[in-house]
Amino acid sequence: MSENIKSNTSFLNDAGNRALLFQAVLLVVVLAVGYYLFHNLQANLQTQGISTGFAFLNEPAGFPILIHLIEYTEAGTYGRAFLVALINTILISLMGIVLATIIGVIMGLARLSQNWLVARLATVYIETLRNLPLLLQMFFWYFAVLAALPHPRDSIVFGDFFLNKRGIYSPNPIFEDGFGVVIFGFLATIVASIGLVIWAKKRQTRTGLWFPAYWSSLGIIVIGTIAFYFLAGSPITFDLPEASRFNVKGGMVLVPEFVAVLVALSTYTGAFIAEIVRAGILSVSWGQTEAARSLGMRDSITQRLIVLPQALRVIIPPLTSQYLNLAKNSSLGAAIAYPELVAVVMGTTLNQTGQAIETIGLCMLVYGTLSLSISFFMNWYNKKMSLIER
Amino acid sequence: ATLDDVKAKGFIQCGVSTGVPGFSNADNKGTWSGIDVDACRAVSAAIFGDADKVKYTPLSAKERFTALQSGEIDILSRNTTWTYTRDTSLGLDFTTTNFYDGQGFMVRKDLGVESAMDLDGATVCTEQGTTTELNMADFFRKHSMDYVPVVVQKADEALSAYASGRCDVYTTDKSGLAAHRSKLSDPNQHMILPETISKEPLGPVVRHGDNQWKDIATWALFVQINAEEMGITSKNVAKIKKESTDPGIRRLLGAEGNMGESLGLSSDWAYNIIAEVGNYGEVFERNVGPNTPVGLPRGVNNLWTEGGVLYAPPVR
Amino acid sequence: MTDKNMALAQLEQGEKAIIEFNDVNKWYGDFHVLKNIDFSVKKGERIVVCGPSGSGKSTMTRCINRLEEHQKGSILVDGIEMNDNLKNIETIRKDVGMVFQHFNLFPHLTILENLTLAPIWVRKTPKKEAEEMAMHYLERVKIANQALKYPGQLSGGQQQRVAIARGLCMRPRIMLFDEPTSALDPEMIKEVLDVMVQLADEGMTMVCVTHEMGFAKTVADRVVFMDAGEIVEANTPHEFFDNPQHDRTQLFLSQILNH
Amino acid sequence: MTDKNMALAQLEQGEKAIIEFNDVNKWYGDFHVLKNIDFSVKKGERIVVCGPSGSGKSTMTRCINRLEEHQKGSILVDGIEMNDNLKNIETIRKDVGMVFQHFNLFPHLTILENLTLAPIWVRKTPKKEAEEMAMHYLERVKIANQALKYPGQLSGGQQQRVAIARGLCMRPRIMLFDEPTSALDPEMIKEVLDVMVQLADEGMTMVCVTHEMGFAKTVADRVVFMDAGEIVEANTPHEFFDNPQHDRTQLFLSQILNH
Amino acid sequence: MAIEFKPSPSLPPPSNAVGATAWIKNNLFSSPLNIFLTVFSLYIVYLLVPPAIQWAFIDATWSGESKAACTAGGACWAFVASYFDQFMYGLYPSAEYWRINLAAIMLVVLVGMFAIKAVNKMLLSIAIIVVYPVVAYFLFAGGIFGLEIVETSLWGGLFLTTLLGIVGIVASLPLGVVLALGRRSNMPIVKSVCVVFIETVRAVPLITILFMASVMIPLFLPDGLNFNKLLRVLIGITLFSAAYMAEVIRGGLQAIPKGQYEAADAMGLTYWQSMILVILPQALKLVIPGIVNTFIGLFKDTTLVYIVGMFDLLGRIQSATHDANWLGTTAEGYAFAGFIYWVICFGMSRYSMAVERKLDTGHKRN
Ligand SMILES: Nc1ncnc2c1ncn2[C@@H]1O[C@H](COP(=O)(O)OP(=O)(O)OP(=O)(O)O)[C@@H](O)[C@H]1O
Ligand SMILES: Nc1ncnc2c1ncn2[C@@H]1O[C@H](COP(=O)(O)OP(=O)(O)OP(=O)(O)O)[C@@H](O)[C@H]1O
Ligand SMILES: [Mg+2]
Ligand SMILES: [Mg+2]
Repeated sequence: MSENIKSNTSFLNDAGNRALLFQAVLLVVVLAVGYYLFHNLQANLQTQGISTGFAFLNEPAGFPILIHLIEYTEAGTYGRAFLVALINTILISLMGIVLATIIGVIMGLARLSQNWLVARLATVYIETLRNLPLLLQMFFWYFAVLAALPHPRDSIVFGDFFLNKRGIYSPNPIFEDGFGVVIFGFLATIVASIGLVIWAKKRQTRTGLWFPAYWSSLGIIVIGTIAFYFLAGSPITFDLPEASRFNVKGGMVLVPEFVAVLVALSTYTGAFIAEIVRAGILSVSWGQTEAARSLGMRDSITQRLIVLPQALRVIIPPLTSQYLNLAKNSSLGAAIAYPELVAVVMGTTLNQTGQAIETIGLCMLVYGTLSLSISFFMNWYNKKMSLIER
Repeated sequence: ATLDDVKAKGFIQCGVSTGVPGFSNADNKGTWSGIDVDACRAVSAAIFGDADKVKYTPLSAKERFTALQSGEIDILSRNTTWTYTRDTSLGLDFTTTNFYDGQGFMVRKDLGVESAMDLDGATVCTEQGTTTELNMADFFRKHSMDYVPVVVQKADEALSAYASGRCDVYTTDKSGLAAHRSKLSDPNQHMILPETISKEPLGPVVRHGDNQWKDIATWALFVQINAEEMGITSKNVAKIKKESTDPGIRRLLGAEGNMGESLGLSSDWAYNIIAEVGNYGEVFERNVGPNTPVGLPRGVNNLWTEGGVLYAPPVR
Repeated sequence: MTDKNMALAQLEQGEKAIIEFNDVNKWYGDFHVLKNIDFSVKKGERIVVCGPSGSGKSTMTRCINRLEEHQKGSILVDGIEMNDNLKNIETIRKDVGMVFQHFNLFPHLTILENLTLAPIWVRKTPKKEAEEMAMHYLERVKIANQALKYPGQLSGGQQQRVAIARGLCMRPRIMLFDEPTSALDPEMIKEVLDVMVQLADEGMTMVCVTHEMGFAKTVADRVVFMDAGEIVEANTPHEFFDNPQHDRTQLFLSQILNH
Repeated sequence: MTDKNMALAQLEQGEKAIIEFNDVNKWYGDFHVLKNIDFSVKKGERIVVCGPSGSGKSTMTRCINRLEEHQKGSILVDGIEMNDNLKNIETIRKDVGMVFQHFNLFPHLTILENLTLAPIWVRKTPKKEAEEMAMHYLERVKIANQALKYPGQLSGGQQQRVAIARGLCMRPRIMLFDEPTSALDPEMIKEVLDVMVQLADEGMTMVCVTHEMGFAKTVADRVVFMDAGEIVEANTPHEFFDNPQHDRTQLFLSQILNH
Repeated sequence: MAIEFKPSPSLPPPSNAVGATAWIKNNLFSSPLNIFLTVFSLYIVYLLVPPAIQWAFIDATWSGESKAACTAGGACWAFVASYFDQFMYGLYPSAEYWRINLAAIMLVVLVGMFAIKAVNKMLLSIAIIVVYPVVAYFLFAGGIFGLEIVETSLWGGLFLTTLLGIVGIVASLPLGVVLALGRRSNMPIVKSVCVVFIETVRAVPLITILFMASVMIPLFLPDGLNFNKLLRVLIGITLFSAAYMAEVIRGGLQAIPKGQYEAADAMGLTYWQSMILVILPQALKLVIPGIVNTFIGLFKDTTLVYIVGMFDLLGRIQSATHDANWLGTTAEGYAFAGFIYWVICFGMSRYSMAVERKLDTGHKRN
């Protein structure tokens, strides 16, 4: 029978060989292109006498940075400046995420509201913000709204708060000696409220009655901490802002660059989150609500125990990618003088040192790491939360 | 080599600013003018005998060096300060200085500030990626004064932030201050403080390593300065070339010898520069002189013979 | 008074009604979906509702625990009137269990949690007790061994039995079923019907929308036939199947029995 | 040599085999799905394959045109061995038509385009000619009037007939059917079977996975019964149905015929 | 015998269940919370809408030579009017505007021709994808047939925005298809190359990619080989959106049932034949909404080219607001930019929803 077998298997006709060959070619091409680019880069750097490496990170930077959460002066190094910028990026991203989530949840729920007017307003908000470029919105907040605020001399004063073109000034708390007591008190109330929650669970198992443990804990923590604060003799004083020749001096200030980036990022991303929240809630079938109702559950409990947990599964994955987008979009802050990563590293540092490859590489590395960790979290979460099916 | 590339493509790619009146600024038809623009035009005249064989790339301060390093432009003529670091570690070469400047401060008159020493606690606007950013830091540190730096992406945005009241002070080179002041809606409401806090020699920049190209750019400017010293202008240059018997002048204008050869240019390269662009004095008066909106006095930017610092090596 | 109302009136003599529809009308927008429903169910009675698709069977059933609002007439359940009063609605819902066509189990909770959720949160039963009761009912529907699985891991028939057990866990006085077997494969239908027959035997008041005529014949005290939003005929299974009064009923029966 | 192999050996005498399985084995990961399949089909023979779900019927059929790869043994179709050689695979696929359970028509193309696609692109037939041929086959399956509609506009039975016509358009020497009627409503099954019977009458070599025992009895030359990845029994329909050799076959037949 | 069944007539619902009053009661005042929300919303509307109308229309100034002409206290639309040409065309010489207009009209006509049944779609597609870009390029850039050469550095405004958007999306589509196919390939090297590319690009902000394109590409090229900045930015944008596009298309490929692949295989189609003839047409149709969304995102993101020194619509407006004659007109500029971006983006998103709905019904029978 074997004489029937036509052994005309030329090398190229074999599917396995073809795949191998194709991949080999691709690999060679990718490597060749990579090498070619690298080679050109080296040649170019050499002919132009540009030094490479990260040594510059240890040199003094010499330029100021408007916002720094850690100690930084002009005498600091580029490395320090990089750190400051990274922290600024993280700061704006985290605050943006919190605000955007709040806005998104409110607007998403509002769009689902039975109240026609509320639903319409939310729709207008969402459809407007989603369909405008973020950069435009940042410019708007920074250049248009800012310009409408009063000059420092005509600040809007609100007790110890000032509002003007230069920002929002508020008292700056200074912690004195006894403050440790307050921190201790705070921790103690937290422990107490955890105890309360455990007790409430136990009691339910025993008697069936619910105790509003979460609200009570909140009360205990707030009131308890305040009590400790006064017991310790009010160990906080405030550095009050006051008007001076140029600016309002002292106190704590939120500069307009920060405010504009934060507002733009969170309202913009909030509009997207609103749609995600809405879709998530709509994805829980009406049957679930009806089933809960016919068991006699109140709508508030139904939302909390039935709808929300199910909606969250649908919401979390796209929500994380919105968070990631927000973090990446914070780089637009560079356009309106907010000293984040791109502005400080790819802007000033690159310009003062000329280390294009290193600085851009550094930035990409940071964002890459950020994305990678978020997608790791996502995969973990999806695995954990996916509905168990057969 | 850059010269061959330029000759081959038929024009010079010149990096300029995004708009500083008097230095490099485009009108609403897209025609560029200014001292820095004329530096490029002079090179063009030297090479092509035509000052208009130039294409302009507007660059922000941040982009400029990379644009030059990467070869996107052939010459950077964008009020760039000549500093040690820039000259030695960026892979660049400064040609020579076409404008001697120094950093200063502009404030609103109604602030009542008379001196930079009164600026403690002020908010200062400046453009990102300039020496200004560093000088400002040094100045305030030296005098232990407090300040709030607002570092904006682009020069006109920094100006606009200053105009809208985000800052009390706008700082950049004094020439730039004058130029920018002319762009404000009410120039008279603003004043430039007397202090000059730095030396700012501004000049065209080329890539490191191409000496011939650097020489052309350098000598294009020296020719203009020498011409002013010799009293040659764009108006009389044709006549002088024909009539002059001064061997120095004859050599310069190509009536005698072949001075262009060593640069790879034709012998009338210097003549073309003067005829097309004019001598340094003409360029100055035309762009930033007292009769322009920028209105700068000649000051140090005068010939050494007139009490200034312009001292060009002789052409011989 | 029409014939059908007379028949009803006869049946209703004697015991007190636990569900009463008085001239109930309901509209969806302009669409008149329930027309003059006048009907009552006595304690312990087992009613089967049938009729062509879109005739309003589900709507009527869902009015009983006010998953739908009616616009005219009154509905009394256990003597309490259905109106906007949230207290009344809550009280009634505690007393009325409902089983849906698509089970509507909570997919994010285990079977046991599905069963104990309402007792714990609505009836304030201690957790321990609620779990014991849940296991009891799970045993009754013969899936106690699945208590810790999630709904997604069970077959359709098993899910529906869990849904019934979940309804029972609130110890309701009335159970409503809306086509409980129509989403199931044939083999699974039987296991669910068995549970329902058992329930009926124990004397639970039941209102059941179904097309399982075998079930109707075995357990129903009365069969109600609806069409176009009206109750066309309501009668004992014997009378209903062997001697339908209306031509519409005859037509329907001929279709459904030939199938 | 076992019984079944003997029976096969007998049947295989005479004409040359067009499909040959020699000791074929296949695994999905660790799962041994085809075990020592030794089997051949002669030109013009009509084989019906049956067996319980998961027994490997589809897998075996799909090995014939290498929609699945086998890992051990050899398969020869028309004398050409199935291996990684792309040329061989191409040649064989041109000669083997296949009809799937879920039709798998291309929803974005009209019926006519569905039929002409392969002739035009694989056989390089001129478009005109391909269309004429397509119309010819559409007439044979009695839906020529639907040629310009899209698959989504046809009923299941019509779609399956189109799928058969599509297979025929390549003028294959062998047709494979994988449960061609099991996704259809009862009324539609007949129209598809009619077409298949007609094909069989014309002498097409066919391998057909189906549980339509009526069809098997009418047209099959041999019925192959598979279980757990093995061929348990292969025999003429007469012998197969009236005198099954294995108890496993008997059990299967009793289930399937009672259903 | 049998009683004839006559359905009772349907009655109109009681007045308290339908009509304007019922609607208002149900939608605005159904509960105390709702009453509060309604009042609150009305207050917000009152706060925002009348002043906005006052500013934008009633008190607006529509013509004038400088900000000084705007004395009415409202919007200074004179600013937009005087800069309108620049906002649309950038610094493109005004005598040559017709070239852009002509190209735009040609595109609209060509695309519109898809609606006409009699036209050969194949030829038309070739005309749009192959011929049109060449024609448009020479129209824009000039240099042949006596057309004056217009430097790309003069291109700007809405013209540049649209150009970046359209070229970006059209060029990224095929690249996205290849990447998506590559990512689904079972050849490990092909797959990893695609995955690495897609994930890297998606991990970083567009601004870094634009920066790379505008300053770094030349460093990677041999001395003397260099190309136009616009082209480099276009490459950056295309690579960026190709990565996103690949993920969208991958979704479409995954949604095609396995049977389709098998049927194509069984018919003897080669890999590329089955992709091009069978799989991709279905997959792409499925993901049209996703593609449009990517396009909307890209269109909004083109504003970032301003940061690397190109003057798109937003960039032109931004720099015009620094004009001494018009200081203090930022709000008007942004309002105008916002209007244009919004109309385009919102229009496209509605369009994609319409397509989605149409495809939804088009595929089903019964
Ligand atoms: N929320 C609603 N809005 C508008 N019309 C509805 C709504 N719910 C149901 N209907 C309509 O009311 C009518 C009765 O619906 P219902 O669900 O009560 O019928 P049914 O007898 O249960 O039918 P089936 O046997 O199909 O379940 C149908 O015509 C249906 O289309
Ligand atoms: N791609 C696959 N990967 C892993 N296992 C598979 C795969 N395809 C099929 N199987 C398994 O191989 C076995 C045989 O499958 P096959 O489809 O051939 O059975 P069948 O006899 O056609 O059954 P049915 O009558 O249900 O179509 C089954 O147990 C199936 O689960
Ligand atoms: Mg129903
Ligand atoms: Mg099968």
